[in-house]
Amino acid sequence: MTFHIDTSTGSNIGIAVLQGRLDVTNSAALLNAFPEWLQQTTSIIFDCSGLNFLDSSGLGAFVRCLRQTLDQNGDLRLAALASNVAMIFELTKAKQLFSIYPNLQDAIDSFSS
Amino acid sequence: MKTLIVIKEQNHAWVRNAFPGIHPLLLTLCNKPYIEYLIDFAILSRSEEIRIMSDGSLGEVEAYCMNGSRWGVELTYSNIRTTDDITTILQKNSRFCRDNRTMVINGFVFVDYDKESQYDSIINTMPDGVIASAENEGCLILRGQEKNPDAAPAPSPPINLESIDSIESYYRISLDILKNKSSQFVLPGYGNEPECFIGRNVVISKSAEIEKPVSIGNNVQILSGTHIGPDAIVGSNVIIDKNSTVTESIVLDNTYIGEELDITGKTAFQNMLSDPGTQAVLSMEDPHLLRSTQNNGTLSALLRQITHAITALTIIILLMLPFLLIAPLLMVQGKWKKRLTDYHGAGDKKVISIATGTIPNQGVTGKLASIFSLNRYPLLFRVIKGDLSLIGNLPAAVSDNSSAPDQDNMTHYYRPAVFSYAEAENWPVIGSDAAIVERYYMVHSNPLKDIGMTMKALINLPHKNTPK
Amino acid sequence: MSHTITLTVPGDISYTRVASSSASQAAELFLLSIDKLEKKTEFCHAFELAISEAFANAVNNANDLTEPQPITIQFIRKGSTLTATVSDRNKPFSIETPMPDISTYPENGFGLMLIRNVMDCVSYSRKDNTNTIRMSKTAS
Amino acid sequence: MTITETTHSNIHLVALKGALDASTAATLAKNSVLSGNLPTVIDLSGVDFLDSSGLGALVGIARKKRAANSDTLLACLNTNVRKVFEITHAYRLFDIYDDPYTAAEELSKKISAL
Repeated sequence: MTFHIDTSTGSNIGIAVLQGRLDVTNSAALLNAFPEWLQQTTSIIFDCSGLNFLDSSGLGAFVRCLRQTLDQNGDLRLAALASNVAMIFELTKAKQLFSIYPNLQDAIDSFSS
Repeated sequence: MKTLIVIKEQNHAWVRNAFPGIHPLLLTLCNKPYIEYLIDFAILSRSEEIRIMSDGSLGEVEAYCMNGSRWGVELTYSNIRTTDDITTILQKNSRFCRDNRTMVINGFVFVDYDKESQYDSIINTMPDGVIASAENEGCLILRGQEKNPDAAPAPSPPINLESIDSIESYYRISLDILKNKSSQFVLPGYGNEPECFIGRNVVISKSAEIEKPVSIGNNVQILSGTHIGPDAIVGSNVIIDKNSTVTESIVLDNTYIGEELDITGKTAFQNMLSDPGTQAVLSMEDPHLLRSTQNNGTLSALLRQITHAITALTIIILLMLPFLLIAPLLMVQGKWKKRLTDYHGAGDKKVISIATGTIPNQGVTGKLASIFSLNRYPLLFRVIKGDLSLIGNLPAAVSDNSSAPDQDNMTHYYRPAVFSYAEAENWPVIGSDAAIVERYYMVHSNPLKDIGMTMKALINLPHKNTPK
Repeated sequence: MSHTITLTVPGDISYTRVASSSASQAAELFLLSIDKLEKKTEFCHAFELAISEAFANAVNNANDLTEPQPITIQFIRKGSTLTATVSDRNKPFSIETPMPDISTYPENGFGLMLIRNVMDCVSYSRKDNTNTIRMSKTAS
Repeated sequence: MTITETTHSNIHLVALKGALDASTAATLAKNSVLSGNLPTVIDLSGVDFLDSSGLGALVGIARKKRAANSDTLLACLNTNVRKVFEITHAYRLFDIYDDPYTAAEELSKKISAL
């Protein structure tokens, strides 16, 4: 789990790169780190290209992060979901909550349009 | 007329991966096992004897179809080698085929017939050879003397074959049967309108919406706020939990669909969800996806533990008199057999040792003991100690690997207990039926309901122990 | 009502058929008494096979030093369940044998696996130097 | 257990009759055709009962003949016998025919083709 600020489009976009599994054992780590990221920017992307498993507590953490971002009038967008992770979103009503992009660049561009 | 059904392991290897534990010949298409379609077609073609052959195991198929008397045909089984070609297979069955027109259905192939049509004329007048074949694999072959070689071939309906070679074709063929071809086959279930097949013991909540075409198996619970169909195939022993949607999808037997889920264009089998289009597979480690996001775990667990302990204490006091009177007698008679076994514990307690007692339900003392479920009495103290829950799952023995709850699932729906939800509901305690009902209550229980379920278990257990 | 049949058979391999055909007949009588004859062939064969295996197993476990010990076979009927026990005073053994790899042309090791396959419930106990293998099957 | 030997299409055809279990399995080993190296068809139509000792004897015969590059074909398994083959997966080791004469003819063809 790493976080950096991308300024390629002129504005500050926070990119969190998530790796491996996000489940009941480590979703708390994401929730702990998130407020600090949110202080740096309110435009955040979760780059999920390396995320290969998500369970309900991981999904719950995503929703909590989204809620905090929306409270700050920002947005949290998701990029490059693996097929099985995408299926979790499809299966639950969470797909209606998030803007999901096929790759990181599309997600970055989406903030400038 | 005789029919040989030849299916090799390689034809249906994908089924073993996609739906582990299901014998491919018993895989259901629209809730009817695959082999039954072939048997129906063979009978429609006037076969009196059918032989099923495979290079793999046929035990489960034999246990299901038996000798065919259910269909009024003679069914036999035989084994072939993986390398056998059709000529060798016919030679291995030379006695069966002798002096008879024989139809060979070769491959894991779906035969698109129509129950209203006659197929014996086409089969009796066509010359030897392949009369139909599927695009990828599988064909229909005729061998032996035709009955009326000179008669002009009757204008028979064409027979189309389609190989079932992937989850994609399985999904497509199944939904095609439901949507367009339900009148062509004898499909299981009742329904007072077409395109709506509903099995036995199906409970549909008033607020559930069912949109045809649908096919629903036996022992299915459809809870409130759900939306089933259009184009939904729901197998047997399935629970569809509150506010979930199942459309354009197949839910196979013994599957629990959690709350608030949207199953569209998928196949769901136990904890595996597949998308036939993209071939993506999702293995759900916890089947109740949205629920636990709002769940305040630790507090409710503590509340549950306290309620269980208080209830256990109440039962201990209530049953103390019968226990003190009967137990010593049983022990003196040597009827109380105890065995210390290691079971999987809940949460961080990895292993717990429990002395389980069995008491034969014989004699006055045995019967009384059974009425009061006295063999469970000593376990109640373990509830107060916190080792066991009062009601939950039957403890899974450490040595019994098959029923061992895997590590990831442990926290979600394994709670070793004195009584199990399955016992309370009078469901069979062993097997997948029990797993489903226990999983369901594990999600829906609250401390108050648990007290009620414990009482139910206490009432139902003696009935179960009584020999019929 | 519970009926019990007890047979004592010399612990010699030549008596295998006495044990197994008695089992088949006991099973047939049992089915007749509860009027469940639909799966007769399968049910009787299950007992014939299981007793044949258990008996051969008991004989083969004999201690080479002493005289062959008789083997006791019991059939107990209770409700719609028939239970057979085979007891011997030979060396202890385990019923948890792995399935042999058929591609290596194994000539033995299938006995207990066959029993487990055709019976509903199989257990083994050793008490007072006696091995007892207990096998039951319910007529459905 | 009775063992009857004949030949068909120059192939040894051995018909077994009776129960094939621990008490009779040893008699198979004493039979010169079964324990020899020549290709053989074993007709099991008269075998009404087979247990793991009987199966072991058949597997032993097949193994020995295979080592000598000759085949063991089986014919006419009844339901109870087939069940033992099914559970043990022994069907993977044998070519199983429903007619012993066809089996012998096929075996004979195969040998002359070599």
